[in-house]
Amino acid sequence: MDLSLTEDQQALRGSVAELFEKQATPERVRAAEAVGHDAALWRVLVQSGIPTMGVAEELGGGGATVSDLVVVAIEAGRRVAPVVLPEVLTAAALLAGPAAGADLLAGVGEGTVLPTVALRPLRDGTAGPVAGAAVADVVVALDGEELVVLSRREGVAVEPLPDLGGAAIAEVSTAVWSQRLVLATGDEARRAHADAVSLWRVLTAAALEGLRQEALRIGVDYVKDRHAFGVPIAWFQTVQHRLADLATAGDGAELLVHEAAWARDAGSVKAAALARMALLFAGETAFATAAASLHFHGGYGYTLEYDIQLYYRRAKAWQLALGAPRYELRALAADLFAGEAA
Amino acid sequence: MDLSLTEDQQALRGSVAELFEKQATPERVRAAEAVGHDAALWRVLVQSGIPTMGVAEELGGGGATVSDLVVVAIEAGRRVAPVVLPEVLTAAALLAGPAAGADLLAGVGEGTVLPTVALRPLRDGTAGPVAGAAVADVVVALDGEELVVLSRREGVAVEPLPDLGGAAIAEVSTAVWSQRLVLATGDEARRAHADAVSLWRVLTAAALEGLRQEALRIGVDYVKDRHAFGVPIAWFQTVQHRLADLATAGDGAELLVHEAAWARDAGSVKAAALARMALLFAGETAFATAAASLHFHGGYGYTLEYDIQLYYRRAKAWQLALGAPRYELRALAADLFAGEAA
Amino acid sequence: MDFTEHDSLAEFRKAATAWADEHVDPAWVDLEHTTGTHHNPELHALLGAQGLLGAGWPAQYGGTDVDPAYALAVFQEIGARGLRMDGWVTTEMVARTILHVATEEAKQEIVPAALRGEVVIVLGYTEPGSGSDVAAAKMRAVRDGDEWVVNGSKMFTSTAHMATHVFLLTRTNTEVSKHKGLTLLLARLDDPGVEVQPVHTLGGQRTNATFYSDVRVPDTLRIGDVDGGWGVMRVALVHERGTATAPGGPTLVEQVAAWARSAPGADGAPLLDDPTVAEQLARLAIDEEVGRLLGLKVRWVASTGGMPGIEGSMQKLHSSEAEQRRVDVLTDLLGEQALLAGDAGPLHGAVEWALRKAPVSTIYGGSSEVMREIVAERRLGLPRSRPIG
Amino acid sequence: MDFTEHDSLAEFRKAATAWADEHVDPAWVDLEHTTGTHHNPELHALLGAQGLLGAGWPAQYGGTDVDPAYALAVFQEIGARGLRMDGWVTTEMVARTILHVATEEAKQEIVPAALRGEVVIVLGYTEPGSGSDVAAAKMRAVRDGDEWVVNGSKMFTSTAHMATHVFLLTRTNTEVSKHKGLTLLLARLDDPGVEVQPVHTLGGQRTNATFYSDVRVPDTLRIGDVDGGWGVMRVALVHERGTATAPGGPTLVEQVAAWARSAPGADGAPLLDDPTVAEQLARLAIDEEVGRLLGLKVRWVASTGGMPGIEGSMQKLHSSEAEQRRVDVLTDLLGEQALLAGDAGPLHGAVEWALRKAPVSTIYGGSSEVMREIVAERRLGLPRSRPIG
Repeated sequence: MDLSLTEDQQALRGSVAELFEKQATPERVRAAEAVGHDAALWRVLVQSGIPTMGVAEELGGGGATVSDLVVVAIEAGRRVAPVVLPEVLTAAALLAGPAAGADLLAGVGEGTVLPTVALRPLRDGTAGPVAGAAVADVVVALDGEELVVLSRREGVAVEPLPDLGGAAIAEVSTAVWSQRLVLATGDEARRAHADAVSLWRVLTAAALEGLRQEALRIGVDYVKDRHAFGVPIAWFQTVQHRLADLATAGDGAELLVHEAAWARDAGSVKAAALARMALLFAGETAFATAAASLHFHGGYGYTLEYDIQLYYRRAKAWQLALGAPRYELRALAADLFAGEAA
Repeated sequence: MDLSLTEDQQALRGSVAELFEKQATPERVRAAEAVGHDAALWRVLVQSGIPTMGVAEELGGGGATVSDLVVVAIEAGRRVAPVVLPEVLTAAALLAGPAAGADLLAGVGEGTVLPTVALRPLRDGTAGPVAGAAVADVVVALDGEELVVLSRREGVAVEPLPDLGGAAIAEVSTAVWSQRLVLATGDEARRAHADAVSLWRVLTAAALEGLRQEALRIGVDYVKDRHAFGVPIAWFQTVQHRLADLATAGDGAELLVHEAAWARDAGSVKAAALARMALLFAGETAFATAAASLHFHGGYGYTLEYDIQLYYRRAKAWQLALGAPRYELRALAADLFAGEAA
Repeated sequence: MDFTEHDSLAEFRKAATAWADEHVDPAWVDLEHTTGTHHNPELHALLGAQGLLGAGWPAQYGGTDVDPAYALAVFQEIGARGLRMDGWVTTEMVARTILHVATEEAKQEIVPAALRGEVVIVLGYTEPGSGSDVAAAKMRAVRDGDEWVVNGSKMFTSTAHMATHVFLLTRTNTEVSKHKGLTLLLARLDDPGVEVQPVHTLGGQRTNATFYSDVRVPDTLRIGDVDGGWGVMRVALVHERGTATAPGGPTLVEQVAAWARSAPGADGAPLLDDPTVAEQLARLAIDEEVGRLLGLKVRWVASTGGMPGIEGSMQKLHSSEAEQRRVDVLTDLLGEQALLAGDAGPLHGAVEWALRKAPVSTIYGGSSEVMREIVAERRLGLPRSRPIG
Repeated sequence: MDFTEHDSLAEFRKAATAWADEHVDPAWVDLEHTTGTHHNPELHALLGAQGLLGAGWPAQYGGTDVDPAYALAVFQEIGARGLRMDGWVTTEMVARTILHVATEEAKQEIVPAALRGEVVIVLGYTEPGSGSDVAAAKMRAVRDGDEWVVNGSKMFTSTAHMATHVFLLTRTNTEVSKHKGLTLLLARLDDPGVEVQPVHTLGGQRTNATFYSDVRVPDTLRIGDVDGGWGVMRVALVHERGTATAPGGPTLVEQVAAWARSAPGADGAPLLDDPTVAEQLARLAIDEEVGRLLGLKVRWVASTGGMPGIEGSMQKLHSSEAEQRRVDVLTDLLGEQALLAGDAGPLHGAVEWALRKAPVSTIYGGSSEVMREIVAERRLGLPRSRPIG
């Protein structure tokens, strides 16, 4: 057991924390809300090699572990950075497997291709709303027996959908995304997609965990600073106890996210279940924390001027990109309980 | 709209409140736990005409409305009276319909027959655990197409099951309860049973509501009286706010119970749905209140010497006699939402 | 008990519908959403001109002979069509307060014009430095002859950009305890010392921060006694009523349930066939029924001559906490569909919007903490635990 | 990070199992349930006689040469078989405190006998008038020559009916603030002035109220300085460890899930096929995993030389609140089956029992309120809000 980051990871955390603090300021986050994507930030991330950092070195990537990627995703989440980082990293992982993806993967590394991933398999030619699709060049998707890369014919525009979290969401259908490149077929396609979605869960859980940490910090700082009835809001026992409960759940969420990453890196049989747990618990805890922090702001929390509303909306939105949590819970139960004979 | 009890109901409440306060003291409640039934209390209730008070006057009953019965059940619940009152009143209602039940009904009125009701239809000859069955002379049950009164052959004993709420629970199977009297068949039988279970919901919700009121009173009195860290426990904001939430839900539960009774008396189409709502919400609120009240007692709440544990156990037990709440919620959704065309 | 709800306005519903059909422009709803302003000046002027605002008021102060029940039915019908009348809600409240405590001069100057729809009054209670603790107001008003000179700022002065007057809670005495040095003044918003800055909110509503620099208010528009402002606030609170919506509209839960009868889940079957969806919607329906009953109790206590202070607090506490539970559950039920706003989402984005609106419910109009305190102290008799301040 | 849990006692597991197979009578589990006493004198004497209790202690105070890791493996195996050793838990804690702060006389008189299993010590901290506020103890101890004369009563003195000594928190000075006038004395329970009354609990455990009338304690059995009791309590807390159970046993949630794979629901299908049942059990499994991780963090901080005070509070807070959520959910999942106790119910009534045991979890060993206060103050840096008392 070792619950500390490696020295390399600590250094990585320091540098990406600095990057996001500078490049994903609240002003930049607000400015990017309508589009859901900050192209300048994206270029910086490309320069830092982040989009392909999880890809094996022999394929031109950074060879980072999932535990490393989680360190980056936490810092991105902490600044609610306006890029669909978990989707890009997941799409890159899918492109990195089959030979057919090599050119696109190179484009991702060079910043000429912005990819995203459809988390739900296509049904009747549509994947429903997909985060990042409003700005992406390609969407990796599972279409029946095939794992495909979808793209649009030159000049075909995609209509961004107004959404809760400013995540560049668009409907993905094969009518619009009509060009396809097959990456894999059959069981291999399904396994690759399922495995990629599991990676997405861990990375999104990490982003939510970073969001949660910052939402808690914002709330704690506010209640210490702000006075009501002659005392700091922090003096009130109900405020203290609610924050203590959230901090406790938060420590649990943080551990669970790192454990899920470790399980993936270690090839543990529990990796898929832990990824689901991490996403569910990190999402729930992040939303509860952001909602409480917003509430403690009083009326100000409700104004767009304060940052906490940026966190409140994304805490709910990021998790739900995958769909209703009940499906995740059922799948988790199957992972955990149904495997063993009765 | 009139949210007050009638003068007659106020008088009824006064007299039954006095009866239960005298006859269902905490000592008597404790003494009856192993058996789940206080025979002396039962005789007093028979003398007061309570078991058949809901039966029409022309059938020898008291002709009381469901709203009246609710007044009685609330007071019984307030003292966690060791009699299965909702079950008896429900069984009496079932016996009062068909001619075949007349003799038994007369016996209930005279105190020679103690009836109960199997809330779940028999399956493979068994109704599972039934409250009151360990002390009852007859069990009214739905067995396939037939509404039947089950009884045992002379000398056949019934084995009481140790249970959470001290409710004289026994397994009811036709192997032991081998004698049967048919009250109704077919749709009539099913309708009568479903309607009776709906009545049981309202009466049990009322008993839970009485329990809740007393559990709240016990908790509020305790925190005002008891000191910690130099102040009454009531001084702590978390204690105050939790009690305020419970009192608020409690007012809602009280109204919902009375509304469910009113809807039944008025023949409202919403009666069945309101009965389910009342049981679910009264049960949940009663348990939350008893649990909080127990918690505020500190270690004392956990000892059998204090009364609050009597309330904590029954708050959960009474509602669950019907089965898992998820079935009720699904049926409620069907009542509320599925009826209208899409 | 009898839970029958008689519609006391039943006989006026038809006429109210006809009035709205004739006068309410459906485009106003979109306008309200776009601007975030819950006040339509065109509609307001019309209501004033037709005597609807003056229904039931004393004739000597501009009251009209329009039947007040008919007017209320019209207001409710307007609400049912998705329009809010926040400008009238605050104007009415202040006008009633003026009738109770102000000088004859103020009554004559303000009330008839308000009832004609020409004067619109907004509330200036909360300040950047106060919140639930309204009595901590720091805005200074200093007497200068027949006038008061006001300096300071107010927060959450909704509708100020569409109104003529603001009802200001000012501090006129700093030598006494905080509740005792307050005075209410009615200032003109077109005073050159007033600056109105928009403040946009998560739920889309526009409110304002307002700034006051040597704003002059004649003493005739002082509402109530000097340093007696806290008492005047209490009078005003009694007159806070809002325009209840007409009965019968489906709740958000009912709308979602109706939609879920045909909308497919991940397995292609209707969402309502999913046991979890059914259970959760049933739970929310119980919450809504409890909220309805707590509201009924408020009306019942009021109808029997009581002051439903505790009951009102319970209803407020329950309904706002229930709103937050509701949106949390509904967004999870809808999954990715809950993220889509406006017409991109199901039910025109009602659930997405509900999630953005919900946070303010436990703050606005008395925070849940304040409501719990009232219930704890006044219903349960628990000791006051918060600092005197 | 590396979440691999190495079983540091792996090499001793087999021997521990063999020891338990040979010495542990399965009937003792039933006896523990029947009597509600979490201490088995026969077992305790055996552990003492075989040198297991003295493993790892200094030889001069009765320590044995039994490998302490082997002893711990045996204790864990005993726990895994459903037996608790509360008598040893409190005895060990007090004996360690004695080694730290008591006189040589006390060490020689008590520690070797405790390690032989002849002395069993229970805690006498809490009083009828105190609770979380332990320092409010009123029990009086007055010096009389070489002795102390003790009068008062203690509550929740578990195992006192099976023990030889009680570690009493007494008040020796009423002139100073409440934390400063406390002294710890080790009294004999066979003193004629001691009366032990059973107190039965909701979860079935028997505890005691104990009453002390002119009970005499020699000054040599004063543990720590006069009026220095609060400091001694802190030393004792550090030595509170409990006997962790062996790894690998299924949790209650896992047991219920395994049962639900075949137990039928109302529709006859296995309960686990019911989506709601599956979802709820999955939720509870997440709760358990989080609890496990928080416990892991406590061990991690301790293993790196830190004092896991905050982490321990978080783990305690989470696990006891999670326990109450768990039983609430599980009883609802099981419905009428959850009401049946003992062998009448599924899993030998484990869920029914869990519901009765759960309430004490948020009280015993530091209430949730106290844990939240520690987290709020020490982790989040929020100000102390409770009265100094």
